Amino acid sequence: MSARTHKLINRPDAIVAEMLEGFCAAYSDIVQLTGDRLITRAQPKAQGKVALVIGNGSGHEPAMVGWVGPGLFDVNIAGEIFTAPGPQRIVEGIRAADCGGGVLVCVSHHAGDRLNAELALELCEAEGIDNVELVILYDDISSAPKGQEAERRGTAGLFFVWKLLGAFCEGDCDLAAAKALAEKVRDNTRSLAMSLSSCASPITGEVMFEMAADEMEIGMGLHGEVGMGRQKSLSADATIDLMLPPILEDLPFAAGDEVLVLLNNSGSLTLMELFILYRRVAQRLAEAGITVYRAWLDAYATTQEMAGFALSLCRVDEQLKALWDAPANGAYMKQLPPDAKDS
Amino acid sequence: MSARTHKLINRPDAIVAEMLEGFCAAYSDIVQLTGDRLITRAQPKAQGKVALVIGNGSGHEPAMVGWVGPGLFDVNIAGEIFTAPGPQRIVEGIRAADCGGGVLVCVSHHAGDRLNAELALELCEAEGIDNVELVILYDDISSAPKGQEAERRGTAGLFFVWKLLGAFCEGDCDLAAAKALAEKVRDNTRSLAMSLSSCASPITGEVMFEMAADEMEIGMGLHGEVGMGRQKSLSADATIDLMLPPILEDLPFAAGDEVLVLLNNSGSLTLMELFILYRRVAQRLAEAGITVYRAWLDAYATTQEMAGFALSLCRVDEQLKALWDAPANGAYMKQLPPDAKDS
Amino acid sequence: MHDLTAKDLADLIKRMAGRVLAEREMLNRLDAATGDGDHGSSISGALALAVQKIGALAEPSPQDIWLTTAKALLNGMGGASGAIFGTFFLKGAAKLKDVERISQADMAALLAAGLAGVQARGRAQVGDKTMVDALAPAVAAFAAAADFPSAWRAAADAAATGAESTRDMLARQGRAKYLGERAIGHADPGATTIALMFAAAAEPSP
Amino acid sequence: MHDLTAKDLADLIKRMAGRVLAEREMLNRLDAATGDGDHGSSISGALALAVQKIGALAEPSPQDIWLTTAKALLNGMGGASGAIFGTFFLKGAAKLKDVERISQADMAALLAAGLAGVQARGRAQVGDKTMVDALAPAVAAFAAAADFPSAWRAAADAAATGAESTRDMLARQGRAKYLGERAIGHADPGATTIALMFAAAAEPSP
Ligand SMILES: Nc1ncnc2c1ncn2[C@@H]1O[C@H](COP(=O)(O)OP(=O)(O)O)[C@@H](O)[C@H]1O
Ligand SMILES: Nc1ncnc2c1ncn2[C@@H]1O[C@H](COP(=O)(O)OP(=O)(O)O)[C@@H](O)[C@H]1O
Ligand SMILES: [Mg+2]
Ligand SMILES: [Mg+2]
Ligand SMILES: [Mg+2]
Ligand SMILES: [Mg+2]
Repeated sequence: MSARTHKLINRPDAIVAEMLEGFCAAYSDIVQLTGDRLITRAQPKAQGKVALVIGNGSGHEPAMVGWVGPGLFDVNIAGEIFTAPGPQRIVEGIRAADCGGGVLVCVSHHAGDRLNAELALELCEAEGIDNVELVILYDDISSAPKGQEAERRGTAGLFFVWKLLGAFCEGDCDLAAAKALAEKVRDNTRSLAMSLSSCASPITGEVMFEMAADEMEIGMGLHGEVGMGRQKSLSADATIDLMLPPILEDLPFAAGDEVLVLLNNSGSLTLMELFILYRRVAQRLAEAGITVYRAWLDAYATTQEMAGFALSLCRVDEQLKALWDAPANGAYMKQLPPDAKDS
Repeated sequence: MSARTHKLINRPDAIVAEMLEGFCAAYSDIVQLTGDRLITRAQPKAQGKVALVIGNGSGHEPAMVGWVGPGLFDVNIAGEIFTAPGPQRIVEGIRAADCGGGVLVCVSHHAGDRLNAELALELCEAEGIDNVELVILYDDISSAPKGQEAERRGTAGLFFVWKLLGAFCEGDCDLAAAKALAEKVRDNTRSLAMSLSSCASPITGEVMFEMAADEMEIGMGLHGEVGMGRQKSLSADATIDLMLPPILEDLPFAAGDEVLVLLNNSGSLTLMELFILYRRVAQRLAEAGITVYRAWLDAYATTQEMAGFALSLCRVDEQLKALWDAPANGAYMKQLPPDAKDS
Repeated sequence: MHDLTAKDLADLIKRMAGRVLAEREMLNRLDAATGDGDHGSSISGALALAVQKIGALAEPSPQDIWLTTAKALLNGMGGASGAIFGTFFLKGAAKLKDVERISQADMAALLAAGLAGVQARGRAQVGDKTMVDALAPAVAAFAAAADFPSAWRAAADAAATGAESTRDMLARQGRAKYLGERAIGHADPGATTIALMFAAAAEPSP
Repeated sequence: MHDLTAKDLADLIKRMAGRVLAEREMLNRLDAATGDGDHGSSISGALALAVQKIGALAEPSPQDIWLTTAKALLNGMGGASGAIFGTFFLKGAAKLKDVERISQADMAALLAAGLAGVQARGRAQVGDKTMVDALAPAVAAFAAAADFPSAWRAAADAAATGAESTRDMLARQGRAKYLGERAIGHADPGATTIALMFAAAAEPSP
């Protein structure tokens, strides 16, 4: 089974510039394109609040451009395809985001993202920009064993952090509290991904890696990183029965817990499949005595048209539930204020 | 280029039942599953309002299950894969939706949808259910020539009707006014689709139709219906340059017009591509003196993992702009109330 | 042959359902070439549902048989073809109010009403590559025949010829219409079903 | 050979950039086997940017040359490799404050500071299948040599051997780490780039 090789682009070296131009033109009520490929809010946050910044490689849309807006990020620094932006651009993003309450730089743990963010913080220090903090986030249980959580990669479960942290930073909090909240959500989140297919690199048009039509891989990363090995494809229920137990054991999630659930489509999986997969997740969680507070099935972090998904769970308490329910208005993440929902 | 053949399902004959179960479990704050595969609102509309019903074949998710909720549909009747539901089920949907203000049955023009809705209305008459109207909606300029608009198929442009009509029916209007509003939006909407790939039938696992890796087809319908013929794949800009002019000429859209724009992903196109395509749409519309009020780039009506898109334009006036901005809370269509957007 | 009773009609539907079920895969393959590959499964499923529903009726009238079949097709099949095949029985059922025994002339009128309903609803003409290409000649041949057995036989032959004629047509209704030239060379599955149903009707009742 | 001036350093970067550019496609192919196929394009693009930025400097100091190269790599390249290659020059540049002429011992200290920075940042050890496998032996060989020309020569040879040694390694850093066994049999692109850069340094200056 081969991946689609013709992409509707113009020139490989113009992909990022043109896509950001198109995106910001389409959603000019929410975002604007400023400086060197910075996506910032159309209406900045009020003075004195903690601002949230994230840099990441492009090619994972709507991550993270679609998550800039009220209740979410203040600035996103878009890198080249699957390549973290360099430190100088991150510093620019920090400057653009700062509204006097400090800036929290969020990093989804991948080497490039971490190294460049660390360099950016060193530059900030050298340039006298203070009140900037870094938080490293990870959730993928397949990328390092229990006990070595800090070595794990970031994947779709971090969308829980983005949503809850975004809501938290609309309120009155300081930078230390924001960082602590991000870590709290991270430490209550676990994810595992799988894929049925490869995809073509938008730049070269070449298939990123080979995969047989009847194979699947559990634990595959957002760039096709190997996980726990290939195996024959299973049914929806059997796939969940394989993936959910290690997630539950890892935290561990236990009877009586309340959770948020995310099934993230990595590109060309269908909603039909996500719905059928979720049915099994709901059954198994009910059996385990775990209550789902809200579920969330869509394509948030994609790897082009890869056919796969990530299953993420986040254990929540009253504080996190309230943050979940708080409004958000990114181009690709919207949450209505509770009182407007049944208008 | 072959389509993915392994789907994450359990049994072909259980697809629809299982996916509806999973969907309604995931979004139980918005929808519920009642009767024979009826998706209804979790909180019904207030008494006396006009209710909106639509039946359609499954396999196009989030159409239309994701569009049931405040500001949108009251009831969706999900058919088998790519198969309109039968008339008796539509009558049940009408009964479930009725809240005293009459029921408008919306039909996206395809033979199966129209025939079954007509039969349902005959059954309603026979059973003494009155105050029910049918409105047939179409937008695809490739499926019949200008002058024979009523022969055209329904495609992604109808999402303008759903959004605007949904908002309209939250207000105080009667059934005739609702039908007139639907027709007004329809008569100001035009669409054209294209595809780069086929997809596999979720039931048989067979590729629905063959397409070469370097081919595209302009005008392809939501089930792979032939359009204006195959040709070699083009760049993003060249594709828009080919598709936009016939859309503009058909209505015609003219300098000074204000429009809503929708780029609908038919499944496995990437947002990256939609953004790059939109950039060109925005450029060409600006050249033509046409103003974009809002744009909207996402997967609303899909054909499984088909790689293609539809471009839709809707000419708007002050009434339609206000309806566009009104809140909506479907699982896959959310619009924040204007005052909550910059919270 | 005597006039038909409700029991004969129930038997007729059962034979039709059996014959179509036996050819399910062939019909699916025909539909895969010109449509979405489900015709054999959906029509055989809906006819099986009709047989089951009829079996559950206590002392049904002829109208009950025809109406039950109509509803099974309309609701059990869905889509355009459910509406089309269902309408055929629905319109026939309207002719059966208070009728106990059905003569050949009654049956001819029933079939004609069904055909008229199908064409009113689906707008297909002969030559459009649909089930109408088998149904229209079958209904005409049935009416022209002298008695029951020869009427079914003549109708079955006409339906078979009509179904076969769809092979070289360009479709103007149904999903195949969107295939353009690509549909040429394949017989229409709905027309083939009609031919099978009339062939089953022409079999001697067991 | 005399101590190096700012002009010599600018010349050195230019030769490195030229040599890497000449092998761009080879480096892309190496990276395609173990990573995402962009290493040749990104490193050659960033080095070309460095040459251009250096060319635009009026009377640059040695530190300006090294710092400009660092920034071009950090910001023009992005990703983990931009941070790694950029850090190499950034840490070297810190040693060049107020330095006008660079002896072989100065250069050895510069390279050692760069290597230490790379390893502190990227945590790669020799044997992890990264550019460190070429850089570490090159830096050691350079320091052990008697004078400039022989130091560059020794470093170039050591880098080439080091790069070649990565072929049979399992990757423990970089994208190739996620390939597991599949990366074996392919030399590391970053290590190959280091070998090319030292080879360029060892060429006689024109
Ligand atoms: N408008 C119509 N009039 C008459 N027959 C029709 C019409 N549309 C479709 N059909 C018949 O329906 C058949 C297809 O049936 P089926 O495959 O069950 O439905 P679907 O096309 O919805 O999958 C066609 O072969 C054709 O004979
Ligand atoms: N942690 C690290 N330490 C040292 N070198 C590294 C590290 N990570 C990556 N590299 C080097 O970077 C090279 C890949 O560079 P490049 O392809 O430009 O970056 P990317 O992997 O982001 O596409 C690898 O071949 C390796 O030599
Ligand atoms: Mg890269
Ligand atoms: Mg069908
Ligand atoms: Mg069919
Ligand atoms: Mg690379």
